[in-house]
Amino acid sequence: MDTAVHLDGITKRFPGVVANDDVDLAVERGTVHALLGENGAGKTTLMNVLYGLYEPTSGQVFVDDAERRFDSPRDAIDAGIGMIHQHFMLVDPMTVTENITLGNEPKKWGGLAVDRAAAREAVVELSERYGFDVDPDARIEDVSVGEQQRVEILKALYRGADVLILDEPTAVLTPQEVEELFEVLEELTAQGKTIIFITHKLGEAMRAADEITVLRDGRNVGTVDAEGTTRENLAELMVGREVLLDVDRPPAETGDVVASVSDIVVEDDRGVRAVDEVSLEVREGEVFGIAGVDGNGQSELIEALTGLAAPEAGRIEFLNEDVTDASRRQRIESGMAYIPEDRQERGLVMDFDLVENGLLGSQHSPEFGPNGRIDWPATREHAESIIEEYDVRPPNPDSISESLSGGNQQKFIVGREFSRDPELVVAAHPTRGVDVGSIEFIHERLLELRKEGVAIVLISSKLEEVQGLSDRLAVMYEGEFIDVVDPAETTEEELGLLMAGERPDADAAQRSEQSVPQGDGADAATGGEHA
Amino acid sequence: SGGPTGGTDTATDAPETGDGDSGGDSSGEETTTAEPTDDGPAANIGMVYATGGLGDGSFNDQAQQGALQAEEELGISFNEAQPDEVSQFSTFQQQFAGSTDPNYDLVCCIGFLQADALSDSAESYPEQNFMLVDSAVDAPNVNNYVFAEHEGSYLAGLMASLLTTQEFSAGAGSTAGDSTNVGFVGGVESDLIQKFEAGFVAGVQAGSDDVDVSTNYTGSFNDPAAGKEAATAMYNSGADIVYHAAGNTGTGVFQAAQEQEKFAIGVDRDQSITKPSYSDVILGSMVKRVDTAVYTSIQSVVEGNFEGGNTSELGLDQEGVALVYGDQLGSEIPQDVADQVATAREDIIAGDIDVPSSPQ
Amino acid sequence: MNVPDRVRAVLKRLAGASATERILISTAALVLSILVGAVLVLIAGRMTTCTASEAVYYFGTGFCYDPVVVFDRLFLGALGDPLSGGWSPDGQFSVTLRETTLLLFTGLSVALAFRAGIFNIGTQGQMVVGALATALGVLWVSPLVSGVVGTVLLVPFGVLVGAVFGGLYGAIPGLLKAYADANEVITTIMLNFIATGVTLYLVSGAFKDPESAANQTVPLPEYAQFPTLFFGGRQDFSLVALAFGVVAVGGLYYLLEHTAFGYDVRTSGIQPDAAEYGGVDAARTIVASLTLSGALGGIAGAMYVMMILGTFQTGLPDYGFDGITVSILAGNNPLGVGIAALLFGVLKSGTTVVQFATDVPPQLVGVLRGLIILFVAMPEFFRLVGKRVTDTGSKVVATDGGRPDGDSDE
Amino acid sequence: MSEAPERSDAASEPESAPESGFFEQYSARALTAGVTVAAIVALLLGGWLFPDSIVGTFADVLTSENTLSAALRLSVPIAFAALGGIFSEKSGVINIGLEGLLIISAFTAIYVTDVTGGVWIGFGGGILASTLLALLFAVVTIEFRADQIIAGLAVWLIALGLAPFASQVIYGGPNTPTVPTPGAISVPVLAEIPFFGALFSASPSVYLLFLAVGLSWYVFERTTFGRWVRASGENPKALDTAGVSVARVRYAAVLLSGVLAGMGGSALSLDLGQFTGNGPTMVNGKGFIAIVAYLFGNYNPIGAFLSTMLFAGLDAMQTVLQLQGIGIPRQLIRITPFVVVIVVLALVGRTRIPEAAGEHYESGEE
Ligand SMILES: Nc1ncnc2c1ncn2[C@@H]1O[C@H](COP(=O)(O)OP(=O)(O)OP(=O)(O)O)[C@@H](O)[C@H]1O
Ligand SMILES: Nc1ncnc2c1ncn2[C@@H]1O[C@H](COP(=O)(O)OP(=O)(O)OP(=O)(O)O)[C@@H](O)[C@H]1O
Ligand SMILES: [Mg+2]
Ligand SMILES: [Mg+2]
Repeated sequence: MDTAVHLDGITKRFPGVVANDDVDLAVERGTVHALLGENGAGKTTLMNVLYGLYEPTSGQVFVDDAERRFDSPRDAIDAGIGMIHQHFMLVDPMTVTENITLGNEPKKWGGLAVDRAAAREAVVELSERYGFDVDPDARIEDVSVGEQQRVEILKALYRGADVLILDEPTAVLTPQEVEELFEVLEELTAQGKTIIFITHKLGEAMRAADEITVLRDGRNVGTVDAEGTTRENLAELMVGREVLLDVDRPPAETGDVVASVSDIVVEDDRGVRAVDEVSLEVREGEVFGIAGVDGNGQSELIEALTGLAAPEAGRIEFLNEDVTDASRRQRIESGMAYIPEDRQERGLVMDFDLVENGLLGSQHSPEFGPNGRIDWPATREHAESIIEEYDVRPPNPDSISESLSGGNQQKFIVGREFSRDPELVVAAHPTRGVDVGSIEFIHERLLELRKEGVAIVLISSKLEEVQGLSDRLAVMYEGEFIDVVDPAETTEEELGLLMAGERPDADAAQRSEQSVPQGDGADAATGGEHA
Repeated sequence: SGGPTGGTDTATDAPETGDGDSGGDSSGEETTTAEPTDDGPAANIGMVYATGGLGDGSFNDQAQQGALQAEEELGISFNEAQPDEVSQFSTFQQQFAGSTDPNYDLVCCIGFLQADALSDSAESYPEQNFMLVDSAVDAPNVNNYVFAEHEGSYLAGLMASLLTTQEFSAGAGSTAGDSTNVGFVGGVESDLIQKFEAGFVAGVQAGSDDVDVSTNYTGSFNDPAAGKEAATAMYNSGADIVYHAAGNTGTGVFQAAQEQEKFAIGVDRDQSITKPSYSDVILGSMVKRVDTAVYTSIQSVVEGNFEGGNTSELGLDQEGVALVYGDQLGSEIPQDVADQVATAREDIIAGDIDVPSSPQ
Repeated sequence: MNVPDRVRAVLKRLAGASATERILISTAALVLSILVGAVLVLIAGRMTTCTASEAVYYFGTGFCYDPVVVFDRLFLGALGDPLSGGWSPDGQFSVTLRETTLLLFTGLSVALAFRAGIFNIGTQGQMVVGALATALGVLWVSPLVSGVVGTVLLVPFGVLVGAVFGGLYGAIPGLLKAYADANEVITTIMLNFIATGVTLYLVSGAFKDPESAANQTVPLPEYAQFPTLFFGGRQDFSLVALAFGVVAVGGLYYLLEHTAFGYDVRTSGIQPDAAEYGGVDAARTIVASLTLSGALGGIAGAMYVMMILGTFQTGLPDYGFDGITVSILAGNNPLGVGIAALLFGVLKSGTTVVQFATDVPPQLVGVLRGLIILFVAMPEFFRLVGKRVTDTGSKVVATDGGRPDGDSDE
Repeated sequence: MSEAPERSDAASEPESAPESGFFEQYSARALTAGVTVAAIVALLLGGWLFPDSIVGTFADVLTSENTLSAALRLSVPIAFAALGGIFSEKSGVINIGLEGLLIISAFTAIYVTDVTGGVWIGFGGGILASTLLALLFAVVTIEFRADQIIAGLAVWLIALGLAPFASQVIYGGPNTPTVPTPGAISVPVLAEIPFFGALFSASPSVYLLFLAVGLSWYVFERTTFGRWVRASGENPKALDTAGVSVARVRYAAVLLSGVLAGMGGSALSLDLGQFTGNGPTMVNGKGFIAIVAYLFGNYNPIGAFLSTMLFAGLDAMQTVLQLQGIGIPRQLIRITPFVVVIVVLALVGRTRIPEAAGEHYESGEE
């Protein structure tokens, strides 16, 4: 076996951060090599160095045993390296063929025109060779995420890549698509290609890789054979300590219905029905969880609930009032708190400091803004108390939100929303990008609120989280609740199947239609695409 | 090639000029290159032009002409200001009036828009002499010059009317005998320009009852492209002579005439001379002797007999306005037309023809 | 064109820069523009001819124009020559203040819209509409009152009328943007043309002063104009109007920084998604800020009519466009607008002094204005220069001391 | 207007060509185009039935060959600038300095023609001046990360000052003297065709415009450069990681916008033989209208050209309508083109702009 890629002592510094610290890595030709590590461990940075996007602060890159210096991706491409980024590098309004050939278009008439026929031909030929299923003439914006990923892979192959780097390729895929991807990877290695893929999912690494390298805090903390390792072993390497994430959840004591959604239809910005007649009810002291692969309508559903999107049809009630047409502000003022999915787009004004951000949503509340004025001293105190209570670091209310790390931004948002004395909390991925300590803290606070009788709608793509926290759990697939289950009595595998759109058997469907699984012997919540 | 030339203090270089048809013969908006004599210039004159600036080939350039003539013949020196906003009129008037180095003997205010500013300035600087063109301010230190543009325009209309009803060709243009309309292109709608229009229309009607006038205002005195489109549209709809009172917008009228092989009539100056490249389509020009007004008032200052408080109305009689035939085409104008025009002129002067000064 | 996004990005960058950095950059931009302008003057001075005695000599070469004189006239002239002894308040200095007053309002108008993430190019049109409305409104009620009482009543009334009509005209692009998604850059440009056309129509027709040859309304009675205190009024400047302007600066600052509405505006200006999340009604904020922006433009029009011209006449100066440059230089900060308006007031007023006192074409000042904006737009350039300067500085220290960092005894 | 929907497809073809974004705006555009066509048909029909009515006058004006040739003449500077704007903005650099590029080239073209005596040398000179100014803009926005909108505004202001300044220095006034103009070229036979003959009897700049529109379309649809420009404006990172330098593509696109706008500006002044530099100069907002045109044309060169023709056609019509004395005050007829743009914009609403337009891109930036 020969080494396809060898990184030797790579260090990459950013101002204030050492992203990679003297990392060595050797990848054998024709194998799949997984790169494992927590958020921010430096995986992407390392691969960007290999792909010529970053110049390493120090260290060497060897490809096929020859030292290389890549000044740009072009050099890396020429050396046979292809990279599929975490965020796809595709041009949405262009076709599959145009994207695959971008930068290397076949030409005719002495370079005066793109040879479109030849380009299409090449794409068809390539996808047949590797057994890919892509439509060469479709626009990127019209095809599924899985297909976009295959386009990315084809793009690399089209450029003659021998080494393929995939950055978290499975994050956006359904379990079935993940499986398909792994089959593609097998096919590729069988044809002699070398694969490096980044993940933080232990199972995937063990399932698909031949070798696994674990990065922690920018350092290589070990390369192991996938065959001869265990999950526990990898987890410890990754985190540097033992991990246990078990939520202690007392049984719910549910009360009156706080919010209910009936037969709601929401269209996304392309006019597609993202939420198709969904109904739900959530009661005081109850956590209603919604699980699903990203992009199945969860976002649109909660946007409609929280007043950020106008539903096409259906009805939303909050505290026994019809709020279907109520403005966002009315909903905030009547006690709806919302931890948004995208904290940097929605949750915080990135250029504002924490004092100003603490006011977001309460700017018209008499507490901070009597007669339309803003009481800055009171606002500052408010921000300070959030900072203190939620351990936001640095503990400086004057710091600009942008300068905070993701986890601290999230803690601040959570603190702000919880401090509203809400009747309902809608929490979307409340712990995404947050470190373990803070995750526990946020979970505790959620459960405390639940205990105080607050109704909670929780969305998360982390199964353990929704499963661990919810009293009832709906699985959303293609805009519908495919089922509503009792999380305590459902296995991870069952949930995985549901998330992939495998409908529950007839009995279960029956059950879900009539008496819906209940958190605590309370009554109906609706599960239903049937309506 | 530029920069200072000559080695001695007295060596005066002729200012570099643009082509003759840029109108101005000055190298800058301000010229102080009068032949210096030991005791300085005969008088210092301040010129405040109308917005639109020099190089319009008509109004402002004509005013500058008077100053240049005075510079040459009377040995005065003048300084120029080209305001581009109405609110700058008073600023410049007062700058000149308040200046002590040099002390300006006369400030010439060109254009009716200066009237309001001038009534204040004249009051603020009672010792300063002013002259105003195209409007009248009632103040003891201001001499006003207004023109009977409608009278001159009447003659232009008469000529156009007579020529368009006959087969006539000269230079680059020709008229079709069967055409029954002529055109008028104005700048911005205003009483003054409507005076031109009214006279022109009256003249056209005097020539023949059957001839119509199509009118277009471009909304600007400095938009040759619009002038060209307006005139082209007129020529295309059968007009074969277009008269303009639109400042530099008129350049576009001439160009349209040349392209369509028709005729145009200039305004303010003899434009067949100031815009020689169009002399083959310019039948004549309704000149307005702003230069004379400027020159005369400067002369009165130099000679020490500026009185102020007067308003001179300059019509055909005073040669304040006139229809001059084109430099190149003039000689080809049929004699009977020229005769009729000459007769009409006499009649107007004699008061036998009453030319309306606003559209009916 | 996603101007709003653009504006947001600008604001983001500007907000990132500290106030000191902004001031440094603005100053550097000004200085650099003057240097480039000086070079331009010299080049132009080589392209014309003049007598040897009139020429100035730099670097052994003769030039017809002297940049030193030009900038001396531009700045000192605009201030009424404070160094020459004979300074009087109603000289050129009051012209400067007069221009400043107008620019305050148009600058604030643009700045407010900018803060809301809207590029209001239509301040000019809003000013024109406000000006005509003021003239007609005041003329309409002026027979009812007179004298000092008339002034006390009519001036605020005129300002109010200007504000209302300017505001209504500003609301049009606001509504079009909020409810029809029409790009405000385009609609406001078009509305400028329309304002000019319609006012010309009205003032050359129905509302024309029959006494005047110009397209203007009947002049306002003296008592319906801004009173001239201290400054003699020869240059049509009123301290009262300037005071209005200063109050507007303070007021807008307060509005933006200390009110919930201001918070809404600023939030939707830099991050509309977050604003929406925070309960800000995007459409209403757009309409409200453009209306308010238009009102400020309308007030500028009212000032023009009631302070400068005493009547409405077609062909208003470009204060609205100048407001854009004022606002950009000020980083869209109301307090900054105060300073930037004064600077551009100096430039505008100095232009006439330059024209009067030198041979240099006054359009030079227009070029300077463009250069200032260009340099303000590229803070990166100055940061780079700044960094280079400080870098070499620290290197020198290192070689001198030869000591590792942190081990210093300073 | 029941015929609108049937006709909308045909009419919207040029604009909804491969570029058009999502369905929603496609339909809005189609609707507007349909309504326009329907209105025109109704007008023509009305004019044919009642030739003496006001409708008849409109119909006359509309079908006049002169209106078409006037519209073509008026289109030239706007359409060239719009093409330039498309290149620049599609590459991700919003160029609102088009107005400035037109101004500087309009002046330089006259100046160079005046000095050299060659109209075509002047034409080249104008293009060169505009391209240099575009280069300054490119350096400032691409190299120094200046904000594109503000830098574009600066380009406009600089040119707005510089051209009259130079004219003043050189000619003593903001307006230049008159120089010779290139004569019209008439294609034999074709020029005789009723109405459409106007297309074949026009100034060389009109033919150049046809050529530029066709070439621009070709570049976007068929060449690698065109694709790179699109990618650079939609997802620069995709282009970068494909090994093409985004900065280079953007430089090329901005310079090209300088060349095209330069052709427009030179044509504008040379067709009149004079540059007038008072107030907003002879360019007088044409650069801004160009922006409207390409936005409405959805960044498609042909769409932009047709939008320009719509605007210029209205402008041509207002000139002619003034002559007809139809009872509407002239001052109001003159503003119809602007009103129509607003109405159209309100109907069509938002244009899908290139995803990355306005954003600075730094290679290797995370
Ligand atoms: N361009 C940059 N400038 C400054 N810091 C950076 C830059 N890119 C990455 N970093 C920092 O380097 C560290 C490693 O980041 P990297 O993206 O490589 O992590 P990762 O392992 O890929 O994380 P994730 O699993 O979240 O994708 C982080 O602290 C990050 O903030
Ligand atoms: N691109 C960047 N440029 C500048 N600073 C950065 C960048 N990325 C991260 N940082 C800074 O580096 C620090 C660590 O950032 P990072 O996002 O990796 O935090 P983290 O380890 O994920 O924190 P948390 O666990 O709270 O999410 C933060 O202070 C952040 O402000
Ligand atoms: Mg990563
Ligand atoms: Mg993190």
